[in-house]
Amino acid sequence: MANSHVAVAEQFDDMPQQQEASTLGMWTFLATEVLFFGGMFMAYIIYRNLYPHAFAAASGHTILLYGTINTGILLTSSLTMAMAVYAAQQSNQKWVVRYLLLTIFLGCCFLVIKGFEYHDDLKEHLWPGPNFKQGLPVQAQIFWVLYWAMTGLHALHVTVGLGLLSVLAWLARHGKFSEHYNTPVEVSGLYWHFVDIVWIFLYPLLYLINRY
Amino acid sequence: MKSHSLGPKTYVIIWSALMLLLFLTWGIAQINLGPLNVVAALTVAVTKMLLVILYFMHVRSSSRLTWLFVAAGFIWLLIMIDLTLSDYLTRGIVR
Amino acid sequence: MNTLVDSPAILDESPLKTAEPPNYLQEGGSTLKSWLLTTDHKRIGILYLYSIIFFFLIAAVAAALMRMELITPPGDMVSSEMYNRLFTIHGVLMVWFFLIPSIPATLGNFVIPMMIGARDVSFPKLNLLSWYLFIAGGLFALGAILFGGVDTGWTFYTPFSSAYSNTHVVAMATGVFIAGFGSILTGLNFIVTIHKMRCPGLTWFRLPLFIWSLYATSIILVLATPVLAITLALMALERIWGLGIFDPKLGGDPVLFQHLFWFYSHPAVYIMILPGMAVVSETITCFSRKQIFGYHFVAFASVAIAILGFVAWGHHMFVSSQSIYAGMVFSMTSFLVSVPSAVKVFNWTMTLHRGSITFHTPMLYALGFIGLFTVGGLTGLFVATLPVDVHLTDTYFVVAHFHYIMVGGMVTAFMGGLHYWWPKISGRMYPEKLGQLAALVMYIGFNLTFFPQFIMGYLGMPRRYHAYPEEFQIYHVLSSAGASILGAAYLLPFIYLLWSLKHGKKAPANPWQATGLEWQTPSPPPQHNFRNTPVVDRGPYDYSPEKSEEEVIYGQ
Amino acid sequence: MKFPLFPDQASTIAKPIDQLYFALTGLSALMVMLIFLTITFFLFKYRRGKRVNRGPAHIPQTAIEVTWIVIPLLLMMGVFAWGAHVYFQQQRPPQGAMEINVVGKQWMWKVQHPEGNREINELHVPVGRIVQLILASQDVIHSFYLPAFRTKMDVVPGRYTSEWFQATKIGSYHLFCAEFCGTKHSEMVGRVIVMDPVDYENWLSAGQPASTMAQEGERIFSELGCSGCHVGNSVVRAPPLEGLYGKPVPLQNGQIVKADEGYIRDSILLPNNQITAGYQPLMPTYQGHINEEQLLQLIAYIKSLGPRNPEVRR
Repeated sequence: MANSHVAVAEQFDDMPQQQEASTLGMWTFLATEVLFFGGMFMAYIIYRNLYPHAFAAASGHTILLYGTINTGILLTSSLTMAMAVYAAQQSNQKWVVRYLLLTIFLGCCFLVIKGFEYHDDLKEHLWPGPNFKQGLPVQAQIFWVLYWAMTGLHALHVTVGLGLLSVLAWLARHGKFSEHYNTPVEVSGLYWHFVDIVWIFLYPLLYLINRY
Repeated sequence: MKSHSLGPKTYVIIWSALMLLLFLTWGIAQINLGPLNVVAALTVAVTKMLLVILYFMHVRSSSRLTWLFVAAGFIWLLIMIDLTLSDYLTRGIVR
Repeated sequence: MNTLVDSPAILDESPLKTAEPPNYLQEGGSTLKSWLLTTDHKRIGILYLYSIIFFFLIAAVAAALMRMELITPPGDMVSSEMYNRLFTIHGVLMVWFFLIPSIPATLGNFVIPMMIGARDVSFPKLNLLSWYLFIAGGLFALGAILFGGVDTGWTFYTPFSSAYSNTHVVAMATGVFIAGFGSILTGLNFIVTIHKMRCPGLTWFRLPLFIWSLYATSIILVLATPVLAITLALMALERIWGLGIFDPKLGGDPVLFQHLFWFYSHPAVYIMILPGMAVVSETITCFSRKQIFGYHFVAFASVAIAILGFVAWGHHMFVSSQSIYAGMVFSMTSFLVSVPSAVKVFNWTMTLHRGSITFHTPMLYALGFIGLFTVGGLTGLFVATLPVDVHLTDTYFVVAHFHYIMVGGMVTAFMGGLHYWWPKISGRMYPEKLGQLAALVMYIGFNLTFFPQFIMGYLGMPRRYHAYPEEFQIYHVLSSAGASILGAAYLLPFIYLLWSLKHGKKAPANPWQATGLEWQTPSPPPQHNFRNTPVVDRGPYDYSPEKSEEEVIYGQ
Repeated sequence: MKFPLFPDQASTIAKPIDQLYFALTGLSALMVMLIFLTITFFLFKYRRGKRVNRGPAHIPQTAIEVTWIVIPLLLMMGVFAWGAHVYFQQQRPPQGAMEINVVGKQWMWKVQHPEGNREINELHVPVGRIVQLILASQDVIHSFYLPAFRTKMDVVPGRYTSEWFQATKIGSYHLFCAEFCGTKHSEMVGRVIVMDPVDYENWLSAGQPASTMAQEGERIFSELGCSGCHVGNSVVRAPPLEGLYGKPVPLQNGQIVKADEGYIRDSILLPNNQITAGYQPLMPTYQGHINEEQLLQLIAYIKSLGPRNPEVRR
């Protein structure tokens, strides 16, 4: 949404106005995203409240190890993202690129692990429908619908984020960002952190029911 | 241009806190606390979220307008959840 | 008369030697490419204008066919399959492809940046993207219609939509989903623009009420639409992969779909009325030459409507088997929303007091809006009252009620706004007498169409019925007769507005002697709206009825 | 062509609702007149070219605004309270209602009387008796709408909903499906026939059903093999059903729920959710083995089981 030129876009008076507008725009978009995911979180709350046993039983079949490692990876990628923004503000060209690439790497790790996890889930017949795993209560399927929808949509957001970050890394390599102009890095950072926050909630809600 | 007092040092401290909280929430889940398990898990999640929002997303040093926009999303989510629960939690009381 | 310190300078100063500097229609060329790749908010507004009129016409044809079918009690003209498709087409296209973008994306896009003294919206490329998303969504919807249609109604209730309908539900939902993101981005653009792009001196309480209302609308667009998107996505998941989140066989609850759907769709009703109120606040002040009565109250009423609009959705579900206590909460909040709406009507009425009133077309539409919206709002009280709604919900009473709001309110205001800003948009005046005639005919046709439906609704005529018992026939006949008058009243402006594009009188910069920055720049405006950034030193609606009278009595 | 203005008033609840409706109509008419007359007056008085005082009016603006915020607000709350009061009467069935079961399916209404009589798209009821309908849907959401009785309730798949009425006038009235349910939605209509109680008894016996609903249910009970666990000495594995209906049931998780139709329904179709305290979750689901009408018969059977032996129940 922000122009990649150092020059101020013509509708703006000056750089601060442009930067404030971009940041505010991203925050508005994130408010939208909160409600986008919020619909599913609400469904989760309602159904978990209606079917606590089925949810506990179903959650037991998620793979805690994958989930926990992935949480750690995403949290760390948030750190590297914050560092990338900081480096851009310091006009530290070299480290902007490095931190962005590191963030992309961590994002990819997350997706790869998620892929392995999905593979194992499918092998366990955890895809709701006629072939759903035997022995679980009927309503466990609701949990698994939510699991696939929520993590799937989250993974989609990670993928979009990776695309954004790749463009940024490419631009950063060409020295586009400096203390005078770093709005795209900052704004994409906000997005990346948001995706992290969604996972912060998905982790306990999907993986951590009755683990004792 | 906002001036951030935050630097790499703060970020690393926040990250360490986040990892600690991750370990904590994973650990608590292994103990049977009854209904308190959910409470603990969500408390930790909210704390983690606040750390990310306030520090990584620089909201702590942002304008009041940003605070308002951050709050709006969550307040609206709460409106949605609360009023829907007002249906589900009182269903079937009168017959 | 103007809000500018230096407005004469702006009007006179022209960097070019020619008498008429190029306007936004000429600058950048008039090729198709220059239009399809434009980032000018004014051109995007016009792209939207053409697109929504296109969808309006399709939806209107669907309505016409339905009204023809309903003249006789048996379902003899079209089959029930066809009838169900017709009202679905009518609902989906009218709601998402006409009403929601109607005023915000056309008139809003066109005038918001000018009203706040900006060169463009904050994110012009995003603005264009919104239009493309809208069109992409529209193509999916049209595709769904052409390849056999959809028969779920615009509400897509599960499990009918997710498991039982044999029609192109997913394609239609995809269309709505994509167009939804278009409107989210429009709302986002407006919010940021209004926050960050105001010209020097234009504080919040110097903003025209149009801006306040559209700001309130944008809040709803941004915070409600994503919930619709996810709801439709979950419904589609069930349809495509059998991931039945609302499937009763898995313990899912179809009523949860309704909660999610109405969490969006009730506030969306206010997306479909707040911009209408926005236009009326502009025109009623201009044509009575009066400062608005109770500026702060009208401004905050918009915000109050936007916020309270979010807590009232459950009144669509009084008989859905939701808890009766939740029903009571939602009934109470629904009554609360009616208060700020009433406040607006009272303030508009008092604005007329000691004014200097003329009856130009936009004013007639504004007065029509107040009348029809009042009836629509008051009948809203009937359906907010719990036991009365149990009887009335899903009957023609509800149909009449929301058409009074959406057609009587929003479409009337859209017509009024289109006439009001037509000189600015096209640089031409529309024929005044024809305009007044169309407005009057519209008023008569509308009431004849929809008033009988109130009576029919209380008698118990259910909505979405293709055939009906014969005792309701008299009302259906009246309604269909009114609809043909209404159709003529809507067709007439399309004809003379098109005609005026070539043959209309050239419009001056400010034909209505209106305040507001958009009138301080030539008609049509140059590409970046103003040659110099305006500076504002006073509040809006700085009209003087006494001065306007002097002009009449002592000549210009 | 007929020219009706007002629907029949054929139930006890119709009158209070119509009173509310008339009050609202009066209030609305008053408001419309007030606004229209004021606007018309201003339009004439202040139209351009007329010599009138247009100087600044010294109106106490805030006082006026507060007035027209507070007065409508109070009025609204009054209407709300009145509405809520009538709503409770409308939603709460009085004691001693006779129950009739209705199943909605695309696109017909199937009615079962407890005596075993069945009808399609018709509902015979005695005048003056309180009738409670237990509504179930075989497929999509329908809505059972009786305009002359001013009552309507959605029929939601996966659960029971209910509505009640007490007919006051003998006659035949419309029954509509009010929630769009597919192709032949507008053909999902019928009649409610309100009869004199004696005529109703005659109508019931003239129908001569082979068995009552509960007897039908008993047949299904043994056909599905329910008796294998729930009857006799096998109640160690499964909770006994005698006298269950209407009683509180302690669950494994400490909750106590009332054994109403909804609970019994869930226990048959989604048996793993609410486990009775002291039992294992052994019961398989009967989803797909039984349709809504049979389910209602089964429930009628369970309801008919009186307490067998008080000591056996825990």
